[in-house]
Amino acid sequence: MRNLTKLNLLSRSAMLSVGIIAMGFSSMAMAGEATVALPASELGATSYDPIRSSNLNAATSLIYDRLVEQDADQSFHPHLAVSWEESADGLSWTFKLRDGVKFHDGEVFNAETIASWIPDFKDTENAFLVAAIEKVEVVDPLTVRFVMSRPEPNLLYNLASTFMGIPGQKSYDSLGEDYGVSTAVGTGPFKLTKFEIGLETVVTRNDDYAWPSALSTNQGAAHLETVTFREIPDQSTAFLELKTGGIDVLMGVPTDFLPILKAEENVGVITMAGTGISYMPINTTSAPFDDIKVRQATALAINQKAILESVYKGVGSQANHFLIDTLPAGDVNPKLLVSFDAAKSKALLDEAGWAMGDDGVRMKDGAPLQVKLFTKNDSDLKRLTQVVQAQLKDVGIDAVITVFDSSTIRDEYKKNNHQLAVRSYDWNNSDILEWFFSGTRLGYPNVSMWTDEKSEMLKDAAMTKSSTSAERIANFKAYHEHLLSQHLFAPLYQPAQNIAFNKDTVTVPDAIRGPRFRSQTFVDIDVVK
Amino acid sequence: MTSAVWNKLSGFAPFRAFSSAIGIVAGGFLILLLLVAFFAPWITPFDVAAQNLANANAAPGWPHIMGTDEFGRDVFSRVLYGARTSLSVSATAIAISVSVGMLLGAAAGYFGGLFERAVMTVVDLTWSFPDILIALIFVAIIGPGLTSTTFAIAIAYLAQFTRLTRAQIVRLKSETFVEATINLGATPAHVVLRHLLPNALAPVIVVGMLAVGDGIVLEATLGFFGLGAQPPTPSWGAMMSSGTAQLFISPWVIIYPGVAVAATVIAVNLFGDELVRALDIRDRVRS
Amino acid sequence: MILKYSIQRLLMIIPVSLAISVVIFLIVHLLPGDPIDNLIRVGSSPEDRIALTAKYGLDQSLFEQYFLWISQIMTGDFGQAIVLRRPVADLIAQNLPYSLQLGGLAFLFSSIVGLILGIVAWASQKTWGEQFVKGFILLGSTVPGFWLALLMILFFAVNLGWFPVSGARDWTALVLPVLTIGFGGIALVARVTRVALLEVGREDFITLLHAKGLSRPTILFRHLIPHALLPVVTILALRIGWILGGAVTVEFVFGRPGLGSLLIRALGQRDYPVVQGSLLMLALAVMIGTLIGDIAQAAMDPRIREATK
Amino acid sequence: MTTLLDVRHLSKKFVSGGGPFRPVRSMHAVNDVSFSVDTGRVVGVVGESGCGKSTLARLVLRLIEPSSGDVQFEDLDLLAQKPKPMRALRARMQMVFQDPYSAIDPRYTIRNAVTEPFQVQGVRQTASEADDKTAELLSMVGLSEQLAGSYPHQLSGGQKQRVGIARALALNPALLVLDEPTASLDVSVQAQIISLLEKLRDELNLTYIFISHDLSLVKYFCDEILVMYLGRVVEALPSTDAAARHPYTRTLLDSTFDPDPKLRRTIEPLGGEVPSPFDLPPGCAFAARCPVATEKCRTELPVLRADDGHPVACHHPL
Repeated sequence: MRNLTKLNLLSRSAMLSVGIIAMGFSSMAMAGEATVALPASELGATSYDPIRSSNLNAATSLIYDRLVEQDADQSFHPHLAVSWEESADGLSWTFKLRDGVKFHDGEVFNAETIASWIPDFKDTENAFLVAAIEKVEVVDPLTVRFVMSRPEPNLLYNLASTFMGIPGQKSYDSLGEDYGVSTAVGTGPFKLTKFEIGLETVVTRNDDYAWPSALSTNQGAAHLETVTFREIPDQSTAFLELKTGGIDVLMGVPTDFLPILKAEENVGVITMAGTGISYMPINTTSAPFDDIKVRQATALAINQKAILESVYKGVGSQANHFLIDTLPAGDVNPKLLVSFDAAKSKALLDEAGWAMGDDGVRMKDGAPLQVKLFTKNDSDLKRLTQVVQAQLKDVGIDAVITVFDSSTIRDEYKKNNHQLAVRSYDWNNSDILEWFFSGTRLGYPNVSMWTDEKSEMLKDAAMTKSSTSAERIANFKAYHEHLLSQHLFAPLYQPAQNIAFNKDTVTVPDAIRGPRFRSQTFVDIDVVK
Repeated sequence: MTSAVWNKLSGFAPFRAFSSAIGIVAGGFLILLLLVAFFAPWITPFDVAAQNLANANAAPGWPHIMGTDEFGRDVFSRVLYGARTSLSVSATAIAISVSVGMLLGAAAGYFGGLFERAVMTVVDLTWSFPDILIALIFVAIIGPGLTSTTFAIAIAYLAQFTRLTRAQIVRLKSETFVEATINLGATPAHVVLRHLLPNALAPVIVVGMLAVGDGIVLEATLGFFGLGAQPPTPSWGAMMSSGTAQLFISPWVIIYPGVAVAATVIAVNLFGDELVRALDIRDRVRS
Repeated sequence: MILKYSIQRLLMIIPVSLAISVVIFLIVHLLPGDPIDNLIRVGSSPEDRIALTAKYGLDQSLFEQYFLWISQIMTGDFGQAIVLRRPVADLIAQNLPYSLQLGGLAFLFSSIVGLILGIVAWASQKTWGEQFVKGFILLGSTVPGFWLALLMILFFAVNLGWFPVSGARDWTALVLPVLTIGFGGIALVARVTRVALLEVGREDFITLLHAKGLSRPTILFRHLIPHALLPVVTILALRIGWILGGAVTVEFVFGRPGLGSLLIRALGQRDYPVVQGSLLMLALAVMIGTLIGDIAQAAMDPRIREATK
Repeated sequence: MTTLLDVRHLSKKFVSGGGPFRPVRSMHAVNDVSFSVDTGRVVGVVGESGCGKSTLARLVLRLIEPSSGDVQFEDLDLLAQKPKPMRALRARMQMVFQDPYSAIDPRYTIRNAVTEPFQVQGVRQTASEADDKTAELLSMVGLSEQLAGSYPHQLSGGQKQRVGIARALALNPALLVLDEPTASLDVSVQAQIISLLEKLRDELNLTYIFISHDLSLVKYFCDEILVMYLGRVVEALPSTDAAARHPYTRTLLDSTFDPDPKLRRTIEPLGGEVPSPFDLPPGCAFAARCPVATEKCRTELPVLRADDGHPVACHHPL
């Protein structure tokens, strides 16, 4: 009896404390505020210093403006540069700057800003962005000229990147290495107010902002007063946060959550074209993949349509070459496109001497066709890899999966321990071909371990010997076609970017301008009144 | 006849663990689990690796009594097969840990001196580190997979068995029968092999058995982090790892393997307690 | 005497830490992978890579790197993170409060509830009360932490919407992580308390107190609990490493910052200075915990005090 | 009469502490002890607990290595023996331990325990030989051979001590060191064990060193008596009826004749403070408690002198 009373007391006080806790819940969204979960690919930024950092997230685009902006169709549009002109020989670019632009700390933006900004890139990890600019000339307070050491048709792309958001020079020079950690000064629609590394970034509205690019509908200061960017490492946690009201906007919704989100009445979903593909590199130095027939057979075993439909429920698009659809260098000879052909795959394997064995695995000289299939410890890639494994099994290739963390897998590549891998990239420029297939980067990132004279020659032409955009496109197309003819990889899938938001708290424009979800859209977001 | 068999068996101390209701239920569960683990390839109703993307994330029903996962694979079959992975990894790891730990602990306890101090400093330090951190770092060094998981678990629990064995040996060394045996003219080998180790064995084995439960949890945790069994091999932890993203969509994918882990570990603990009682070594299983 | 003993033990930390620093350094550099891979960007050249490797001193011999690191540590400088680009000390200082907050609350919660449950189990021997507590202890010490965390999220955050799913924005975000870690801790404390009470209860002096006619509660609170506290304090002090580093899984599931998260993240990026720094911090915490445990034991138990004379 | 055991200047120093933070402290458990034992004699060693009796027993059997000194056993230099011959020699000198409860491995049956000496000494036996030997040894110590299959925990203390004696006798030793063999037994059982030991001595022509803190028992059982105080022999009584010459022996004898039988079995603490064995005074260790001590006693160490066959270490013998 005595014990019973004791326990009664215990349970009653436990209930009481739960009650106290329950009373303390804060209400979620407040006026003019929105909480945004960054996508998995944008986690882990360590500073908002665009010049020295190698990892920047969407919030950076809100703090800084760029000279030019890129649209979803990869075209370029004025922003802080109102117009520009490239000389016929490609050795000089002249930019007219917007008048009346001010940094968050009151500093005036003009040609001097650009002249002092470009040299800051020297000796940083981002120096390659301005490597072709020999010097910057101030023509007048609102006109600036880049004198080039070589033609650089890719200059506008570089200028539109987040890494070329323009920082306030006074603040940048005075803070040195500390710049970007607690203070970041730009001309953008929002000011940095709080940055807790790995956790969250809070930005507040720049009330003086009157210079959005033409990609935004709103041509004044942003509607939102405060935006909080949260870094949620686990995608399913972020999804649950959206469902429970912990966040208002979820950038980068995993495709498998889309059907459920679409079924929710209060959730809006925007799907935009992606900026990368998933693919399976084939290590050309590792037998049996030193045989081009086996490589081709392996690539043809991949059923891109099945992947798109059953794994990704039709969201995104099929990948049949190495580049994203919006890039013109992807417009290759249709004969070179890689698409599923089980019969041809099997025939090629037979030709290469790999005969079908009794247990469904091909054999040659008594050895089974068993190969290593590596991937990174990422739930989406792991899922894709397991489907690839099953598809390879259908043509008689036994692929054994190993899942590594991202540092270890790079080490495995460098040591040439790999055969097949499932990986993905996110880059909306044709120069990605050079990054993954250059003979100077064998192992990593050239996981295919591919190098031949012709590829190197075509690569050099595309990278440094093009003087105009059109020439650059043609050169990259030739490079791309040659790589495709060697069967160095199997394209798997072109993901879409999915953005979900809570319709009860925020409104987001239907059409997203820009290749990614960035400041031009953020200034148009509003809270539901 | 039956009573004669019973008498014979009940004379064998470990069998007395079955003399209580808890012992019978927990022990029976473990025996059933061992059978399932052993015969898993033959008794699973579906192929554990066969994908059926058209029937992914199906809720529990017929014929998939525990539903299907994101690849349309039968969760029930994978839970059954997972017992094989989880039990064999954990048991192998603990067996390694117990053997090496006994050797180290016995050497430290028997020889003493500087050797003992060095071993015990390292052991005490690793003992106070969380097992998951030790295992995570170890797997990061030698790469993921079942073999490295096994070694990682073995290393994580090494300290425990070294401490326990050393404590036993130190206690036994001061027993009169050890001195008496030396006085008969026994060699050190005779003393260690015939008297010290056999007397230290029972508590170490029982603690080892209890640790198999901890090993299963650690294997599950490593699997949850994606470092254990490689797909498509089912293990309880790895199943929950692919299930994390599915917490909301198809909770059965994580609930059932979790229940399997919890039930197994509880059975191991309950049966272990009965075993401790049956062998009357309660005072000795603490290090 | 206790003071002298404490100083002796404190001094021991120096040589042991040095040995540990070597082990940690070697472990970290045994890891496959390279932090520079996390810095280079699409478009940079192979030469950029070599320059970066030199910039962070990673082209030097291991011996030189260790020497540099340890001499920095001696001056209180934990070095500069390679990938995270901050002073390591800053990163630790930023994450430690989260660990301490979570660990401290879980510690308090599990100590108090564990003590109460342990006493309830002891006071209600051979009744359903004891069975209930024993069952609770069994569950608490066997259920995998990450699984419990997931179920809690599903139930309390998603279905009931009482607490946030993740993050560390305010104190409501602490409730579920504290409950998850505390659950295991309660089991440990309750078990140790119960066993300690049973053992102390058997001692002659307690029988004597009963014989003297003291009431049960008086004996319990004045004599039994103070004596039973010793093993509880000891076991908790020895587990400081678990409290700080063992929260890794819970931090991971709830997306919380903390020393464990920092370590796991740095481990993934091979950010050597951060991994080394946070492991060294954990090892120090473990050693200090052991020290506190030993000193507490010595201070409370005259037999041990005697032995150190 | 031949000398079986001759002990000269035997000392054992225990060192504790050391390492970086503990000062080294040493303790003389046995300090310059010399005596000899003739074949067939029973030599008693008495003293308060902690005086070094048990250490002396172990030194004599070389179960622990002495710091200095010399032991001759059957005309062999015991301390010079290499491990292998030493193990063989152990068959000749056995010990019966104080605590019969822990003297047998709990996992061994009585049969295994009694035949272990043969196994250890490499004597091969068939199963039936071992059975016969077990039966013989058990009957020699008055135990039923039906106990052979039992485990130690199934036996009484007296039975276990008999097993201990049987084990000691298995290898036909010449010398038996009895380390308080009856201290943990009931009075009635004690008497049985003592009479068993007497019977065995006569039958097997054994030599005993009998260690005890019970002076009356020693006087009853032994032929000559060594009295120890803080690691040293302070007096060697040549016979049981010799008069005590050392004040300490006298105090021991006085307390032994206490009319209260409960007190008779143990030596009651005397007045004065016993010096710490870690920190012995320069003079006679007993001086602080001695009724007749002088300044000389406190500064000068008395040596054991044998003027008339009755050695005593005292400046003022009674």
